[in-house]
Amino acid sequence: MKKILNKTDAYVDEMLEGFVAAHPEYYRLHGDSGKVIARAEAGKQGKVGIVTGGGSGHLPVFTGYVGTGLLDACAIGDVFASPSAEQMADAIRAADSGAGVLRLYGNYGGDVMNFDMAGELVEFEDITCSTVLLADDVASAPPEEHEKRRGVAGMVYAFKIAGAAAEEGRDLDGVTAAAQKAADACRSIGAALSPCTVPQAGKPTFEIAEDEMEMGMGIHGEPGVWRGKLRQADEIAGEMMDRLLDDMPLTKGDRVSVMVNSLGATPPEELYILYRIVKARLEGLGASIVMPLVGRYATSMEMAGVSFTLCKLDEELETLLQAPCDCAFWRVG
Amino acid sequence: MKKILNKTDAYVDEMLEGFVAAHPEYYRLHGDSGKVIARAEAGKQGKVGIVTGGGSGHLPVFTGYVGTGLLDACAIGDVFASPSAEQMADAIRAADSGAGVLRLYGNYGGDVMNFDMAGELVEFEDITCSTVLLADDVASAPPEEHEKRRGVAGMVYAFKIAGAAAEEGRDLDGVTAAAQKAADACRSIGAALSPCTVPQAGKPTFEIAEDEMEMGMGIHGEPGVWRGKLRQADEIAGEMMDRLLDDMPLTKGDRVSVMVNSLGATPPEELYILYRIVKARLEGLGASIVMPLVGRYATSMEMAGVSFTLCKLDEELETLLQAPCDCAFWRVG
Amino acid sequence: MTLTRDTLLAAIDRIAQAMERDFEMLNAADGALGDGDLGVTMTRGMRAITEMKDDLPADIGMALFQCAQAFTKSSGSSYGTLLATGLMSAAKALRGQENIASSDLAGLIAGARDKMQDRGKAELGGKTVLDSLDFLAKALPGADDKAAAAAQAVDNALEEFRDRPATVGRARIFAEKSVGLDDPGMLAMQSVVKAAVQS
Amino acid sequence: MTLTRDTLLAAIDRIAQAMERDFEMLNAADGALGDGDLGVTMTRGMRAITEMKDDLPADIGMALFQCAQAFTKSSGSSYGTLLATGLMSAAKALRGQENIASSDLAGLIAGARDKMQDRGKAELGGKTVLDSLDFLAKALPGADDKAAAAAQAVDNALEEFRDRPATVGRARIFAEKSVGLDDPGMLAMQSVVKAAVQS
Ligand SMILES: Nc1ncnc2c1ncn2[C@@H]1O[C@H](COP(=O)(O)OP(=O)(O)O)[C@@H](O)[C@H]1O
Ligand SMILES: Nc1ncnc2c1ncn2[C@@H]1O[C@H](COP(=O)(O)OP(=O)(O)O)[C@@H](O)[C@H]1O
Ligand SMILES: [Mg+2]
Ligand SMILES: [Mg+2]
Ligand SMILES: [Mg+2]
Ligand SMILES: [Mg+2]
Repeated sequence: MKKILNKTDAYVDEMLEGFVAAHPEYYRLHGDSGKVIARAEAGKQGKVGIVTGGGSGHLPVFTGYVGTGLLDACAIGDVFASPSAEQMADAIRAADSGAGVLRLYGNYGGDVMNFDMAGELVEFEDITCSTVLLADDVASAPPEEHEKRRGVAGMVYAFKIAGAAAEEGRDLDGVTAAAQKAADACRSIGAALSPCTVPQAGKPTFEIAEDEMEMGMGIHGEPGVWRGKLRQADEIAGEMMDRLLDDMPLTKGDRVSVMVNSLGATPPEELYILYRIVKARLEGLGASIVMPLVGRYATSMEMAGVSFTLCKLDEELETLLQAPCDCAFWRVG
Repeated sequence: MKKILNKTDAYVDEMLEGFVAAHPEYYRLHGDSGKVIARAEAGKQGKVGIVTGGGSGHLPVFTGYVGTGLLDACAIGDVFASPSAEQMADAIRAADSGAGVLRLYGNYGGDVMNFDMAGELVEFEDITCSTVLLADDVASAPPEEHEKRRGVAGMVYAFKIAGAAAEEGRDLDGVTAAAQKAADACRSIGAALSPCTVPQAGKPTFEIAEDEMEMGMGIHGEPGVWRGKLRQADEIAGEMMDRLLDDMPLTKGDRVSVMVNSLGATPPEELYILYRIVKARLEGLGASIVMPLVGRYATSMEMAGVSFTLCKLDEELETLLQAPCDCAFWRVG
Repeated sequence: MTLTRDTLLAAIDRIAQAMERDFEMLNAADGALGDGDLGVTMTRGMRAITEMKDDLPADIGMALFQCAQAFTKSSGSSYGTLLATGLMSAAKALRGQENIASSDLAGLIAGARDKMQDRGKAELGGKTVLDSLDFLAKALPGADDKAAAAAQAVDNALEEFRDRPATVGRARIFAEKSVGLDDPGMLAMQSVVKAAVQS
Repeated sequence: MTLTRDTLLAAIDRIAQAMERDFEMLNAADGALGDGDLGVTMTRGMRAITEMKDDLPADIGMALFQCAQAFTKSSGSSYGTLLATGLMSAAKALRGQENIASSDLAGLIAGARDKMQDRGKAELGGKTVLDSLDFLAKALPGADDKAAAAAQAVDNALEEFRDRPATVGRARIFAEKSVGLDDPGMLAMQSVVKAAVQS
């Protein structure tokens, strides 16, 4: 897959330059690392701050979700690489308005170590931090070891729900609890058809034959649970739903939001074909679908493939999910 | 490029089934061809209707832009193929609430013939129609023959502006005039890096080497103005701006909206890299950028590439562009 | 020789087969300067006609009318719409008849050509399917062996226009590049006519 | 033998070269079960150090501190963060000194290993870079030829763990598949150590 870029080393800086230039009403660069994005207008004083961070190449994840009712700031790494602890500390500073800051991010080694270090740095500045890790990818560890799972598209639900809780004026414990509840309520699985190319590596993250797909693949090309012949849409959707529902059974009367997400190149047309099956499966169980999200919410640049995320809702989560939010990529209410 | 689908013949029907299932608050199927989409809630009685139509595979174009402040109905063809005259007539019927209907669509032979036939059909039902053709692709004919040009992403501006004029309560002549003014104010150019595959054809629309790009290529893979080595982002953006500005010079004090659009697979990261140059060029001329649109507004499934559209604004167009609109893919205000 | 519902049914089969055979060729010819879908259009259209052909009435006008309807519903491409327009024109002229005299063929084709010209707003001589029809309409009246004359006419049309620039449709954007290339619509008409007259 | 700023500068050059050479190998090793970026991490880190190396002070603690800073700023990958954590640990111990006695090396490496273990919360014996450091720390004290012993230690660590399952990082998700595969972080440490001790 070909890319439009200048020097590979400048990819992220130039991307962010264009990003804030295109959406000045939503985003601004904070600090001088050039890699921390904060809301154009800071959240209310005394509001709990929410930060995230992670590698570039997943837009709208991570930094796209900085916005009202969502995140306050984001530290941005190179493509698929964790930002540094110093950048994360800067993001925490940008998000803080005295009520503490929730670190809400995906469970990846580099991010965990660096957010831990960042927390140690800002402790000296009397900023209290809490942590919620997203670990929603069912393909990445069995249920007994669910805390080892990778974080993928489920983070969008966690951003939304935690963001609404913070906007509502809850304290750090309250926002953290809501975020943890959202994180616990999400299950995701992905299927990849083609790789993407990290600009600096210059070649695809993996190789896969023209007639093959991989089930359960990670958003950085981490291996999945099987690789085999490309199947028909209905079969793919069926297996993905099986794997999610095995992990988190749903039954009559349950309320659930579902995301059918393109990993990048896969067009919305194909997502709609898949959504037919997702909807039929959930309704077949007697569950009600709340606010289905079909589109590009968490990507890997030009990777072809999809992910499904289920977010099982109770009344609190449903209210928070449907509360207003606004960023350049997503608006509710 | 691999696709997720079932039977190729069912691609469009299944896509539309999922489309209305995912967004019932915005869209509904109208009539029994299964290929006409109308607003979930019809526009105000006595409002001028706006219909469009064209091939599938361009989401959000065409049918995604059915919504408040935008279109009333859309006839949907097979992938990259014009819908039939009968479907267009159905769309016109869905859009009519007594004040006449504007047919607003891209300048392609099949669409023109079929919309003409559709107009003849509904004439018997006393529905008055007007027509505005989008012909914004500067690569497809020289300025002297601009009326022969293909319609591409500029149609998004025309939908928005005409939609706002209709929502405001203008009559058919007024809406048609606003749409024509918008169509005349738009210039677009595209550059493709990779083809896409029409499901029924089963192979890519064209072939292009791993290190090549094509400037001026059409959204169905129609040839462009040159094919050569893939260049750096800044050079590509520079040439695209040159070609647009040659065709429609801008000068100090001009107000212009600009769209930096992905043809599908190209991720937003790359669009932001390009937008730096677009912005610098326009501001360098002393023009002011109004509501830049950076994202996926008009695509060709999984084609990699970008298009730029300039829409030069006067006071009327600017007001209409910034009026509220709402559909599943775009919201203003 | 007169043409009846049976002749029509047999011709439909042959044309449908020819379109399957020429699928890639027509897509490729159209793809050179256009969007590469002509093979798709023709196979879809002929499949749609094949599906309903057993229900075609003996009234040859009605039968052609129903063929035109089936073809247009299957796609709205330029070529499909033009073909259907041409069929409709013949259908109107033949309404109520159960057969077509071979001496009427030239007039029916000329009529189709004219209606298609109205619909597509293109000139004759523009290197399109219209020119193939024009050659057909002019070659048939004087010919004894109508089948051979028709096959010759579609070949001649291609020959005559190959080195002229396209002036219509997507290809006219690349008028210079089109010199030396056959017009895809004329190629499709060559296949259709040769399949139709073969027996 | 003692190590000074000059020894450090020369080692930096050799390590930087080795990382450029091993770029694809490390990406591939990491890509087998992880995200395939270890070569990117190492070349970026060493380029960042190379760029500022002329400004390194004679104080070897400060010099290592600045190297660690440069490396972390260049990326936040697991490996980069762990390496920088290890360098910081050594930097703290060496602050104010202008050279390192070769007899202190084992202790510095053991200290780095422990701090890296705190940071990454992984066990020793888990088939990670920690085990390479552990082998180094244990091999050096008794050895006369420290360079040869170090090179041997990183080889031995790889040998010892190759057929065990990964328990840490991205690769532990595929513990069974990892049996027989070298841990990419241990491979990187092998390259680093061999380049460092070469002369
Ligand atoms: N306006 C027109 N008048 C006559 N023939 C036309 C016209 N437009 C297209 N054609 C014929 O149709 C052929 C292309 O058909 P098709 O592939 O269906 O077009 P498109 O894909 O652009 O809708 C051309 O080769 C030409 O023979
Ligand atoms: N928590 C940890 N503790 C010790 N070593 C680790 C840890 N996590 C990763 N490693 C080491 O780092 C290597 C992977 O580094 P890297 O590619 O930077 O990881 P990632 O890309 O997942 O951030 C592993 O092979 C292992 O040796
Ligand atoms: Mg990594
Ligand atoms: Mg076409
Ligand atoms: Mg065509
Ligand atoms: Mg890695």
